Formats: sequence, structure tokens, C-alpha cells
Amino acid sequence: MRNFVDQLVNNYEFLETFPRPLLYLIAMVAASAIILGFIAILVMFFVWLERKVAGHMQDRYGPMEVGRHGWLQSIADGIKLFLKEDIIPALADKPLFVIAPIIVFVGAFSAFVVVPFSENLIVADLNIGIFYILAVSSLTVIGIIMAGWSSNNKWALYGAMRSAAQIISYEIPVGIALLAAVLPAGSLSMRDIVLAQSGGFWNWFIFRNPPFGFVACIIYFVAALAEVNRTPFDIPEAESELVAGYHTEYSGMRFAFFFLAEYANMFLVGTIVTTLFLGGWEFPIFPSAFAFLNPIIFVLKGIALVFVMMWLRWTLPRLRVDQLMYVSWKVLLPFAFACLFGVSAWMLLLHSA
Amino acid sequence: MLFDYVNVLVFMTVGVLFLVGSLLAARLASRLLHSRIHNLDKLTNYECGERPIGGTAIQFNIRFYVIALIFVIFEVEVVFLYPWAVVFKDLGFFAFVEMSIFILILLVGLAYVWCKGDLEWVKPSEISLARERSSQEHGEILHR
Amino acid sequence: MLETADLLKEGIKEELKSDEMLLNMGPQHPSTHGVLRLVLRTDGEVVKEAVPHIGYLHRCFEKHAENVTYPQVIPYTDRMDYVGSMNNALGYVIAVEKLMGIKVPERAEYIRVIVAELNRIASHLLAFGTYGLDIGAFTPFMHAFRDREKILDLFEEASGARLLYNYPRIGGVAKDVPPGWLEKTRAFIDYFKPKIKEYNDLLTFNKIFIERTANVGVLPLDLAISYGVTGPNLRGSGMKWDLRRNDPYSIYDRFEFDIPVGTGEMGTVGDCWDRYWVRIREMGESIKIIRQALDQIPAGEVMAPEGLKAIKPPKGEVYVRTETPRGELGYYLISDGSQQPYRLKVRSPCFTAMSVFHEIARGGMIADMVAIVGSLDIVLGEIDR
Amino acid sequence: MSIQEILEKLKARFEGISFELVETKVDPFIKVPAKNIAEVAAFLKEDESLAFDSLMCLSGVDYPNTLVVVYHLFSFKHGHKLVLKVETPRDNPSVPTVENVWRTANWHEREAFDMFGIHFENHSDLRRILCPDDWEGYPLRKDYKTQEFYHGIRVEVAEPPDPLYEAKQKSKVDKAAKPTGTSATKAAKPDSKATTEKKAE
Amino acid sequence: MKLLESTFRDNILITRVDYFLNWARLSSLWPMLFGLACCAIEMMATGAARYDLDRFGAGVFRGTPRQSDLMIVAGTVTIKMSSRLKLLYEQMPEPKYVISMGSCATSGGPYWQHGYHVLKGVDLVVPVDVYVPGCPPRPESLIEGVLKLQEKIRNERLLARGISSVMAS
Repeated sequence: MRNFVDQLVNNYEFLETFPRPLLYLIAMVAASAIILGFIAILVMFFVWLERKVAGHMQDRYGPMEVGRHGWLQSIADGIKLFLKEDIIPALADKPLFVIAPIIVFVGAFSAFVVVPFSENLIVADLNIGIFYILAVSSLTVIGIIMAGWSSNNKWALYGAMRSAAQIISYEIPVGIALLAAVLPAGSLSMRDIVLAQSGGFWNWFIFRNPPFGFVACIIYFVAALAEVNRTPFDIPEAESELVAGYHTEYSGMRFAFFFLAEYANMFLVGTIVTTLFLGGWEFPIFPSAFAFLNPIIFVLKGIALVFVMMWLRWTLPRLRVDQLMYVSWKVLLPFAFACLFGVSAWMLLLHSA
Repeated sequence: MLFDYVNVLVFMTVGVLFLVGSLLAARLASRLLHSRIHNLDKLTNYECGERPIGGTAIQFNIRFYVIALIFVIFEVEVVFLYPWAVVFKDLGFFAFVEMSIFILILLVGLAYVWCKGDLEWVKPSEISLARERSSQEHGEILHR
Repeated sequence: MLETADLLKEGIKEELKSDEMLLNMGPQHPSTHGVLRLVLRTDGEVVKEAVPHIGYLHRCFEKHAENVTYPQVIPYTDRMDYVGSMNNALGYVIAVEKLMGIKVPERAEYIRVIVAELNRIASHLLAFGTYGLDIGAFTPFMHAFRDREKILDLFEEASGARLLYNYPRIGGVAKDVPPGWLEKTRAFIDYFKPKIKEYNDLLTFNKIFIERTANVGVLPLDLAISYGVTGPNLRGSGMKWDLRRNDPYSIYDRFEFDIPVGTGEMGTVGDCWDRYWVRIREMGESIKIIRQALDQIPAGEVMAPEGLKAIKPPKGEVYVRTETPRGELGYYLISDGSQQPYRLKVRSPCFTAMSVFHEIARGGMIADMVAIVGSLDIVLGEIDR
Repeated sequence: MSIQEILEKLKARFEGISFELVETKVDPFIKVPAKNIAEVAAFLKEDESLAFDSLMCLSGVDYPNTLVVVYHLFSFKHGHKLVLKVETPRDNPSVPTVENVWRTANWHEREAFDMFGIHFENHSDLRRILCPDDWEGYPLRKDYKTQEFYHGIRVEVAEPPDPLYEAKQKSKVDKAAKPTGTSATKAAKPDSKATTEKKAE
Repeated sequence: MKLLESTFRDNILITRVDYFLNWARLSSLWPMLFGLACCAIEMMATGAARYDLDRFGAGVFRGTPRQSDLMIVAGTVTIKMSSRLKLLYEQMPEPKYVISMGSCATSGGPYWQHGYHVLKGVDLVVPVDVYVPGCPPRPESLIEGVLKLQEKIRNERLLARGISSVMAS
């Protein structure tokens, strides 16, 4: 980003007059606005896609009448939620109640800083990329607990407590499964990880050091499902048990942001899996030939993974809280450690040989 | 370096501003469109159609504290693993042995906690306790 | 040494026991199958005490039965258990015929059995669909309703209505089935037989579903008998008891079918999974009955001559019970010789199934409450009458 | 085991209690005095040869001068049925509970209390089960009058739209007109017009 | 003041914006899960595969009143349930609509004469927008009821009314 602005400055002279930091600031605000708009549009698309996928999986059509094949449906939902009167219950803890959706959304949105859409199409290529995402994505759980506790509603309280338990126990398998991608790449920055996987799909990390890379990807995907509260781990907002989980008392625009944050989180998980295990913006066969397509390929891979999440949601039933803890501590964690040993041992053999 | 982190800060502030802006706009729009009659029923908490009974701000059970402790231990371990993982390619076999000892110690901790039964979200004894009491109670009623 | 540790732990547990929360799983809840209110006393996730409150759909059926004539009661019996209304009306009609000693023509008997068994399949399909919905899987619900719509088409052709039919009448059946209806029923059965296997793959043997329902809400057999639980819930607890076989009414003794019983394949005998599995296998049995009934159905009249005249049964009382999809539905009819029943008491299977709820729900978690209510397959219209 | 043999066994077991067998058209039944229904029920359940372990149905019935509680019993082991009837006076009907013999009686007795007002002694928690707790009157009694309002919500339909209303009015008017001449008809006519207007608006 | 007020209410711009807002609100009516009796089974059949309610954007059945803007009263409302129904109606955010599905909800249905515990019509408790006849109404008639409600929303003048009230105050 910085050299992009410097290069811009020296071929337009009149920009010289403005102080350099101001230019950087404007560039940054423009970049985040673009990303924000892109995420908003993508979430609208996902809401529509989810209802159509659910419909066709259940032998029915899904939204049809609101514009051709219902493509205007999510826009109508958005505007309707915008116009709804949002009620703050009398006994609710007002400041927390208002801040909660903001924290949840910021947690999901600010992780897109390091997502590499293509070689140089990245907002800020932090050298601690993955670590930053791990840190920021645990912000959402703070927002959820605030939402659950502040709305003074028993169902919301249960939703919040369950989501706290869930994300605490799935943070560790996520951390260790990501190591399996960091070890061969030798760097935390997302761009370097993708560059380490360049050259055809056979040296993607999912196929690197054969059994463990693949298992680590599966562990990460399952644990990320729990981080994002998607079925079969959607117990914080279980429709059939807790009525509507932590956002029971939310209505109108506030509820829309929980919705927005959930789908933004899903896309974030999709992008992380693509960057770390599926070769980021690389075209599978001849990456160099299709370099111009990179951002589109990257987003397509993300959407494909989000489609898999939706597919899971409409087939699998829901786990119970104690089974959820069992899966995390007694199944995912041991396998994650095994993967760690496997990958590091495999790399040792490769190097020493 | 500073440039990148300012970028992150700007990202977050833009997110927050966008949210606060649209929330205020939504509040303004709904105030314009609908009359502001907020009777008491609208503001009571939703509890499946009933008036809420009993308090909600209760002290949640202590299961949390144990799970949180175990989480902190393992999270610290993960933090130590990352720098090691980054430079593992250049280090040799020695680093691998070093780290596996470190991990094995923690795995012993995990095994201990596992056998002690602190990993279950709901202690099995609590469930069986409640069930025994129920079978005793209904046992008495049946034979009385 | 070990005991003192446990005692120590017990001691610690007492002081640190967090206080309990009173929770309303109230009349309007996505998975209480209607307007049932459960007041739960919970400590964290474990439910210490679950007290069901009913009466939110009390529509005074027995008061209506005393103020309308005999044939006019049939629409009200349909609206009691609105998911298995053919079987309800069948029970009432058999009671009046037994009191008046009417001989129902053969063809009407066979049509009644076919229609009752189709209604049993439709009711079990709804139970299967909503149970999947409670546990969190949406798609089985839609597939179950897609097949249930085919049965409702058959009912619409025979009786003119989709859900509440008023089709069995005192002395026979409202009108004969239209031509080609029997072939359509046979076609439906052949279409539906492999579908049960599809449901099994989709939900029954799904690992998460088994994990959520096995060993949950275990109903011991002595408790079930003492609380008067009947039907699939009783058979789920391991008792081979089906009124169609053990206390046969109308012409059920002419058909060959066996009674599925809960054997605790996936957990203990009498848990939620067993009750669910009994219902799924019962659909297969109902298909067998319909197939045999379709082969043996004779031609002829569908309404006994007494049925066309005014219904005035002699003084006296009768208790008749039939096997509805939810259990043993009993009609205790007292007539004083006039055109209106003097007293009609209905013994509803869901009423007794719900009365045992607080026994088996104790010690479960909130997610188990939903699983237990779903496995009992209750209909509030029948509990509150 | 037919009902006569069961009656003999009961008479043998309880000398002091007067049992009365009534042969009706379809289901014969045995009358039992109210105060010792509990022992009879316990005996019927424990006795090996009878073994009535399932109470099929417990119903209250409102006869012109007494309230009757009817017990339909069934034995899974032997497969035979039995009907017991217990009579109680209408003013303060009370019957000992059989809850601890058959657990299902708990809810059935609560329903009988709710509908007929029959008080069951030492029942674990005798409350209304179907109607709201502060509902006036016992609905299934023959002489039951619905309350006009319940918490401000109209319960009874003020003026039921009766399709035969015109016919009855006309026939009443003709009868009234014949013996007392025209004055009655004039009085009657505005009345029926008034009701039609009220119904119209 | 009168002139100013009238110019704002009916000019082209306001009605166009009103039309657009109404289009958004009517094409995403989220019904509340409020099934009481037999009509609830027909409501489920309407939401299921053959008569898919989701085609009209009304397929998202929300459990809580806070996020739903359409209450389909499907079934008999008894006296004991009427106070709960009133509380649930109050808890719904402002642009809320009620469809009284089935003759039980509309006027007590087959239980009007001897039903001492049945509420004779849900409009004694909550204002109703669309009455759907039938016992139980067929899924097609429920969908027709939803379409009738959409027609009603299309002709509403929320923005104009809001502006005139602002101008008036």
C-alpha cells in the first residue's frame, strides 16, 4: 500500500502539495471503504445464496417473487430491517446492549486487513498475518457474551454462556492446526504463505507432507465452524432450543449487524482456508498463465468453502453442549497435536534426506 | 511497520463509524416512520409469551473457571509454538526434540485433567446425581 | 482414601452450588409442538425440575359433546388430535356402533382400515419431520412433508378435506372412494416403501442424531405402565402391546403384521431413540396392512341402513379404545336414550404421555428437554381437549 | 375372569363393604362406597389373580342428584377389564385419591376436580389442570353458567346469532296476536325490528 | 402551515419513496412461529416443499417476536392463551401485522357456541389486518392471505404520515 501511494505521488505532481501522511490516511480510508462495500455486497449475496441452497436442498424453490429468482430478496430484507423500530428492553443493560453488535462486527471485519486477494492486492501485509487473525477473531466472542448478558433474557444468557464455552474450547485446535501451514511456509505473513505454495495445485499445503497437511486442514475447518457458530455447532443461536440464542432481544438494524457479522466471519474462515491450505490466489494448473484472474479465483475459492458450510448446515443436526466440549478436547486436540508432530517430523526427514 | 498498524486502526475505526452511522440513521428513520409509543409490555423481556419469572442475573456455575484455566494453559503453549514454527525450517533436529519435550509435558497435563473428569462440560456426577434422586424419589412413591 | 476425596468434593460442591434459575419454556416456543408450557428449574445446563403446564388449548370438547347430536360430534373428534383425525373419528364411531349394535358393511370396514393406516403413516411422517427439526436438521422435515402431501391428496379425493376429514360416519363411511382411488393408494405404497430407507440414511443412523437421542429421557417399563403411557411410547420401553393385535377392534384381526418394540439398540431400552425407531418401523407395518386390505377389499355398500336414520342409541354406557398413532384413545360414552350423548369422556394418550414427562426429564439438559418432548410426539389439541 | 368372579373375590376379601353389581346394556359395573375406594383399589392391584396394574380411564360424571367417579381398570397380565363406580353427594363431593396405586390418577383426578369440583382427599397437588386457576365454577356440571368476563376479556357471546331466531319470533308473535288482538302484535313488531337492526349493525 | 404540509404529503418524490419502502417491507415479511392448533399443521404445510411460502420472501419463521413483523394466529385462541397472545403482540417491533388464520381465530369457529374457554375471535385482543377463512384453511388460501396483506402494505403511506406528523408537531 505504501509504495503504491508513493508511486502514485511521483507521477501526479499536484499531489506533492499535500502532506504525505494525509495521503496515506486517505488511501487507507479508501481501502477500508472498498473492502467494507465488498464485504457488504458479498454478505447480501450469501444471504440470498443460503436461502436458495436451502430451498433447492429441500425440494422447494426458495425466494422467487422478489425480483428474478429472488435476487432482490436480501436487499429487501436489509431495507426492511433498516426501517424496523429497534427496541431496547427496559431491564437491559443499555450501553452493553448497544455496543455488542459493533464489537462483533468489528471483530469479524478487521480481520480482512491481512487477507491477500492477490499478489499486491492486500490492504496491509502484516508480517504476523495469521497470528493477527487469531487474535482479532476472538473479539467476536466478547461481543456475543456482552449481547447475551446485557439483554437480561434467560435464553440470551444461555446462548452467551454456550458460545463462550464453545469458542474457548475451539481456539486451541485452531491455533495448532494453523501451525501445520506455518511450519512448511516458514513465515507468518499471509502473502509469503501463499507464495510458498505457488506452482500448481500439487504443492498446496493441503497435499504437502501427505497425511498430516490434509488432516490439519480438516481439523481447522471443523474448529473454524465452531468459531463461527455454524451447524453442527450452532448451539449459541439454536433456533429449536434457545428460541434465537444470544440475539433473542435484538430487533431491527442491530439484529442485521449480527447477521452481517456471521456471514462476514464465514467468508473470513473461507479465505483463511484458501490462503493456508488451498494455494490462495493461485490457479490450480498453470498459475503463471492465469495471473490476471487471481482476485477472482481467490474469491471463488472462498465462496466454494462458504457453500460447503451452507451444505453442512442443512444436512446435519445440532450437537449438545457437553458433546461439543467432548469433540474439541478429546478428539480435535489430540489429533491436532499428532498433526503437529507429524508435520515437523516429516519436514525433518525431507530436509535431512 | 508503523504504517501497517495505523492501517489496522483506520480499518477498525471505519468499521465502527459505519456501524454507528447506520444505527443512528436507522433510529432516525424509525422515529420518523413510527409513533414512539413504548408501553411497558413492549419493553418487558421476551420469555416465550410469559411474564418473566425469577431473576436472570444469576451467578453461573463454577464449571467455567476450570475450563478457562485449562484454556489459558494451552493458549500460552500455542503462543510459544508460533515463533518456533516460523524458524523451524532452518533449525535442525535439536529444535524438534526440544519442542516435543515441551509439548509432551503439556500433554501429560491434558491427560491428567482428562482422567480427573474436569473436561466434561457438565460433570457426569451432576447428571447421575439428579437421576439417582429422581429414581429414589419415584421409587419411594411407587412402593409406598 | 478415595471416599474422603469424594466427601471433600461433595462438601465443596455444597457451598459453591450456584443458585438455580427458573426458566419458562413457554406456550410460544419453537419446539414445544404447540402451546405447552414447561417451567424448568435449572442449575447451569442441568435441569433439576421440569413441570409441564397444560390447558392453553382447552377447547371444551366434552361440553360440546353433551350439546350436539351424535353425528355432529364427529367434526369435534377430528379437531382433537388434528394430526391423526381419521383414527379419532374411527374410535368414536366404533363406540356408538357397539352401543347400538350396528353391523357395518364389509367394504366400509376395509375402507376405514386403509384410511386409518394411511393417516397413521401421515402422522408418523409429521412426528419424524418435527423431531428432526427439534434436533436441528431441517431437511428431513421438508422431505417428510413432501411425501405427506401425497397422502393428503389421497384423502382429499376420498373425503374432500386435507387435514380434518369427517369421513368415518356412524354405520360406515361418508361416501365410497372414487374409482381409481385404490390403484392410486397402491401406487403410493410402492412409491413410499423405499422412501423409509432414505429417511433412515438421512436422520435415523446419523451419528449426531444418535448421540443426541440415545440414553436420553429413559422411560422404565414399570413407570410407563403406572403412568398409563401407551402406544409407541410404551412399545419403545420394550412392551409388545398393540391394541390392533392384543385387543382387536373392527377387522384388524384379519391382517398379518408384527409389532415393532424398542430393544435399546443405540442406548438403553426406552430412550428417545427407541421411541423414534418404533414409529419409523411402524410405518413399514402400516404399509403391510394397507397392502393386504387392498387385496381383500370386496365391492358393495358403504353405509349400514341404520346409519341413515336418526341415531338414537338405547340407554347404557360403553368404553371403547382404539390404537391411534399416539397410543390408546378411549371413548367412555354414556347415553340416556336421547339424540345427544349424556356424557362423552375421552382418555387421551398424549395426556398420560405428558404426565410422565417430569419423571424422565429430571437430570437432563435443556437440549434434552426438546429431545424428550419431541420423542413423546404429543399433540396439544388432544392433551387439552 | 368374568365380573361375577371378581365380585365374589371382593366380597370375600372385604366383608364390611357393600358391593353392588349392576348389569347394564354393554359394560356392567360394580358400585363401591366412597370412603374405602383406596383399599379396594390397592387390593385390586396387589392381588395376584386380579393384577389390575393399569387404570385405563378415570372420569367424573354429573347425574341429576349425585356426582359419580368411574374407574376403568385393565390387567396386562390376565387381559380382563373392570368398571368401578363411586358416588358422592353434589354439595361437597369428596373421594379418597388412588394416586399412589396408579400414578396416572394424579392428572386424571386433577381434571375431574377441574371439571366437576370433586375434591380428592390427600391428593399430592389438587389444582385446576385445564382451566386457568382463577376460573369460576366447574364447567362440565349440567347447571354451569359461563362467567361474563374473565380479566376484562368477553367470554360469553352476548347475543348468539341464532338462524331460527326470526322463525321463533314470528311464531311467538302469531300466538300472541291471536288471543289478545292487535296491541300485542304492535308491541311485538318493533321488538323484532329492533333485534334485526341490532344484528344488522 | 396547511399549504406547506400538503405540498410535502402528496408530491411525486414522497410517494415514490413510500412505494419503494413499502416494496421492501412487503417482500420480506418474517412471520412469527405462533402455531396453536390444527391451522399450525397447515401453516407448516404452507412453509414446506409443495406450497413454499419462502417464494414470497415470507419463509423465514423467526422464533422471537422481536425479529418478526407478521404474526399468523394459526389456531384456536383460548382465554388462558389470550393474555400471552397480547403480550407477544406488544413485544413485536413497530410495523407489525396480524393474519387471523382459520375460523377459530377469526370468530371462535366451531367452538363459538359451547366453548366457554374459547376466545370468540382474536380481534377482541389484537388488531387484525387480514382474516383467512377456512377450518383449516388450505395452504393456497393462507398464501392468498399473505398476498392480500402485501397488497395492503403496498398502499400504506408511512413516510407521508410520518412527515406530516413531524410538520404538525
